[in-house]
Amino acid sequence: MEQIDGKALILACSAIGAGLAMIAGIGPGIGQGYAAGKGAEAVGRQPEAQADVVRTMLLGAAVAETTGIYGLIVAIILLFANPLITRYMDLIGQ
Amino acid sequence: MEQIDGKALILACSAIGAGLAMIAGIGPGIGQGYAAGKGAEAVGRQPEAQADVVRTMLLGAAVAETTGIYGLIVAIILLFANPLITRYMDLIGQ
Amino acid sequence: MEQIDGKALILACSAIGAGLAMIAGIGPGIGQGYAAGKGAEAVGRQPEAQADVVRTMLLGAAVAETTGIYGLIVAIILLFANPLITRYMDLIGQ
Amino acid sequence: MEQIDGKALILACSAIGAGLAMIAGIGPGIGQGYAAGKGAEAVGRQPEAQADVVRTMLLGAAVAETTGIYGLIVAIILLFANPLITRYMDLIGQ
Amino acid sequence: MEQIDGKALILACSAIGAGLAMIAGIGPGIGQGYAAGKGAEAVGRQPEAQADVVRTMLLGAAVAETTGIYGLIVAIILLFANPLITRYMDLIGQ
Amino acid sequence: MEQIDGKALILACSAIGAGLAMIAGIGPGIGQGYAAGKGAEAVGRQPEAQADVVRTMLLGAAVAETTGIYGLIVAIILLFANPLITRYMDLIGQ
Amino acid sequence: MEQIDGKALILACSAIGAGLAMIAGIGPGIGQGYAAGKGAEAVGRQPEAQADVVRTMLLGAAVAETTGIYGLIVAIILLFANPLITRYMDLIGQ
Amino acid sequence: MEQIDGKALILACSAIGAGLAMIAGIGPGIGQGYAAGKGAEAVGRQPEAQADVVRTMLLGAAVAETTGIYGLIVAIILLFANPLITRYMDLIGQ
Amino acid sequence: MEQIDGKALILACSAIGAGLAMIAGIGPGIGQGYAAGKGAEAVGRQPEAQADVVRTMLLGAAVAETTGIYGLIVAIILLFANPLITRYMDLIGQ
Amino acid sequence: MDELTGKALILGMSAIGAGLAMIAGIGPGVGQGFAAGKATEAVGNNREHGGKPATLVMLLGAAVAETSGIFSLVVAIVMLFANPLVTREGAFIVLGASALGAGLAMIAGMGPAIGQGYAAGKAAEAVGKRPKLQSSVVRTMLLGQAVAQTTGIYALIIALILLFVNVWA
Ligand code: NA
Ligand code: NA
Ligand code: NA
Ligand code: NA
Ligand code: NA
Ligand code: NA
Ligand code: NA
Ligand code: NA
Ligand code: NA
Ligand code: NA
Repeated sequence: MEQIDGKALILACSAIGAGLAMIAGIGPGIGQGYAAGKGAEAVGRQPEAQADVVRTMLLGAAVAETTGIYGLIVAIILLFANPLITRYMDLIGQ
Repeated sequence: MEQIDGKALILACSAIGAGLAMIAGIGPGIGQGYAAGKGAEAVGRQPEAQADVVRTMLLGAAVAETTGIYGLIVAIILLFANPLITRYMDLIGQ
Repeated sequence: MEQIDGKALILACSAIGAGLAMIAGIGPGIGQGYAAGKGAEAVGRQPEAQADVVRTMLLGAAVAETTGIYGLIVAIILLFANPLITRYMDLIGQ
Repeated sequence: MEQIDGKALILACSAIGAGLAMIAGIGPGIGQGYAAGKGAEAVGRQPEAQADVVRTMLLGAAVAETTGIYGLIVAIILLFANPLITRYMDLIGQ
Repeated sequence: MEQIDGKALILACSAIGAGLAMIAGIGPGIGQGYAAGKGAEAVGRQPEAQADVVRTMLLGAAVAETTGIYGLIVAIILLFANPLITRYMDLIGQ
Repeated sequence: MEQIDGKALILACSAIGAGLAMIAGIGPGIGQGYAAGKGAEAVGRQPEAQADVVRTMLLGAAVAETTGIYGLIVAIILLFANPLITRYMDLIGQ
Repeated sequence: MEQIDGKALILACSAIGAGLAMIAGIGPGIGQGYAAGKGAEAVGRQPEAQADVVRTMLLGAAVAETTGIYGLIVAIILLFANPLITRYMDLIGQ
Repeated sequence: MEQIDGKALILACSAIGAGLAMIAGIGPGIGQGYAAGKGAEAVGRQPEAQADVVRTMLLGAAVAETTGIYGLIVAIILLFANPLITRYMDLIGQ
Repeated sequence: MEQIDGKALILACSAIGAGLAMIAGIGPGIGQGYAAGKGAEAVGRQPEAQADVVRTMLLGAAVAETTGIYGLIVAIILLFANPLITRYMDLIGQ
Repeated sequence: MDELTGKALILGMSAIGAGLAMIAGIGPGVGQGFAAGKATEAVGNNREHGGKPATLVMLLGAAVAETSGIFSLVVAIVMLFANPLVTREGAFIVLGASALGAGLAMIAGMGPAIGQGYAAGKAAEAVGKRPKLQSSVVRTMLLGQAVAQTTGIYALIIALILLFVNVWA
């Protein structure tokens, strides 16, 4: 008879943690979309300033991306380099 | 008598993790819709700038899509290339 | 006596994962509704630009739909082509 | 003594999954309400454009409805044509 | 000694699923309230267009109600015509 | 020794379902508050249109109340006329 | 040895249900605050209409309060007049 | 060996319920902050109306506070005057 | 037979906690995106003020980033320097 | 479950509670971002006279909006590094649930932070337009922000009670 062990519990909860971390992506999606809308509006009004508008929009959007990237990084750590299971294996001496 | 084992728990929680990761899609949906609305407004006001407006809108929307794609990628990894179950099989020596 | 087994747990959690994935649909609903409102406003102001306004609105809304579709695809994969249960059957050698 | 079995767990979690999928309906509700408000405003300002405004509002609202429909479809699949329990019955050979 | 059985689990989770489905009602509440505010504003500005404004507001609000109704229908199905428990009784041959 | 039975589980989850259903009330609260704000603004601008503005605001707010009422009805059904426990008592023949 | 019984489970989940029901209070808080802001703005612009503005603001805010009250009532019912535990005591014949 | 007993379960879920009830505080925080912003804006536009503006802002903010107070009251009841545990002690005759 | 032990429980919950902490990233994503949009708009209107506009946008965005960083720090502490498991090892004298 | 496993449950729930508390960070992010956008707009519109005052008001208002994020970070750090629940007498399930409840309560801080950030942005806008009215605008902003803070304070109090006070002794 094989039962659930500690290793499985940690890895299973890591799957949930990775999914939760991705929810951060809601923010950049909303914010960058707002920037896209304002950028389109500004380009419509001042087409001659298009290069400046788009550059500012992209710079601001890059800044807004960071927390989405943080979430992705934490998810990737949980999925591929899980330090929690490594710690557990150390602790139980395997 | 067959019971729940560690493999099943990891795969089951991966299904939940995949579902959670998709929630990130709320963000791009709102943001790109905002951009669509502002783009439609700008095109109505300056039809002569339509090409510039639409290009800026689509560029900004592409930037806003990324975190939704991140969520999709994490879900696909959990569903099809689950590294957590691979790690578990290694750890239990199967 | 019949008990819960690993297969049932994976399939049960897939039902929850499918439901969670659909929550992404909040985003396109809000965003496209915003675009609809801005489109209606623009058509009221510049009825002569109606074709351009509606085309831009629909183009932008199509872009905003994608993450809702991603959620639907993940839900359909979990419901109909569940790769997690396939993986499990492989792992337990059935 | 009768206990919880795998079939019951899958069907129970399908009830929760169906409820979760309906949450997508938040989006179209907000978005279409926004369109309704903008449509009412536009009709008040340009009553002569009422037909065009209302047509654009309804077209945009129809687009915004889709992800709510997706959620409803997933819920109905879980409630009435549950493919997960069918898969389970196949797997356990009943 | 009486224990929890599969029937109870399905019906218990149906209560939670019904509650979750009602959360969809957030959307129409926000959206229709927005329409109400815009309608009141428009009536204040163009009292002579009151009939048109209110008709458009109510038409748009009716469209925005649908996903709230979907949630209510799913909850009522879970509470009163629960097809999941019917399926379960068929499967266990009772 | 007395244990948890199916009846208790259904009634316990009904309490949670009732609480979840009330969350729908977020929507009307936000929406009607928006209408209140727009109504106050419109009355300040056109005091002579006060009657029309307030009537439209209240009509729209009544429409926005419905999904909050749906949530309340589902909660009351779960608390006072619980059809799930009735179904269970029928099924177990008590 | 004392274990968890059905009565405790129902009362415990009633505490969670009561807490969930209060979350509805997010809505009136946001909505009434919006009304407060618009009221302050309108009073600043038309101090002579202050009485009308404040009356409309408070009327609208009263309407927006209802779903928060519904949540409070459901919580109070769960805490003080719990009909679920009464039903349970009837069902188990105590 | 310490086991979970009925009292502990009720108190544990009361702690969670108290935490959930506080989440209502999101609403007044957002709403009153909106009012603060509109108040600051109005004072900047019509400094001579400052007293009226601030009074209206504070009146509206007081109204917006109520549902946050409701949440606090429910949490305090759960923590300090828990009627659920009283009911339980009555029911088990202690 | 190896069962779940306390160490595994703590590390598993740490994975979920890390995922939850990342959700904070929604906020900076929305806020910084708003700033990006306003920056693009301002640059379009006053291209001569571009340097000042961008500097203010970046300064404000830096302020808005902090809570996303806090969430990341808590997640990293949970993943890599988990003080909870250290405390537990102290408590159990290992 | 033995006592040590009970302590593990408390520490595990503390990990989740710490994560929940951090969710409040959504608020400052949204609010301060709004303030940043409004200050950016003000700098563009009135660079000569309004830009600097608007930026200063934005920073002041954003500092107020940061408090909820700081409160949550402190509560999370207490749970992670100086956990008072794990050494307390009592049923472990109640103590574990108290960690969860404390984390949930802190989420309320999101609201005040969003609202205060909005106020900061509107005040920055107003000061950018009419720098001479800075003192009355800022005073109104701070008054409104103080009112908006209350539910965040309520939540902090409930969280601290759950963490430090043995109400069910
Ligand atoms: Na960022
Ligand atoms: Na992005
Ligand atoms: Na998209
Ligand atoms: Na759609
Ligand atoms: Na609809
Ligand atoms: Na409605
Ligand atoms: Na109401
Ligand atoms: Na209130
Ligand atoms: Na910050
Ligand atoms: Na307050």
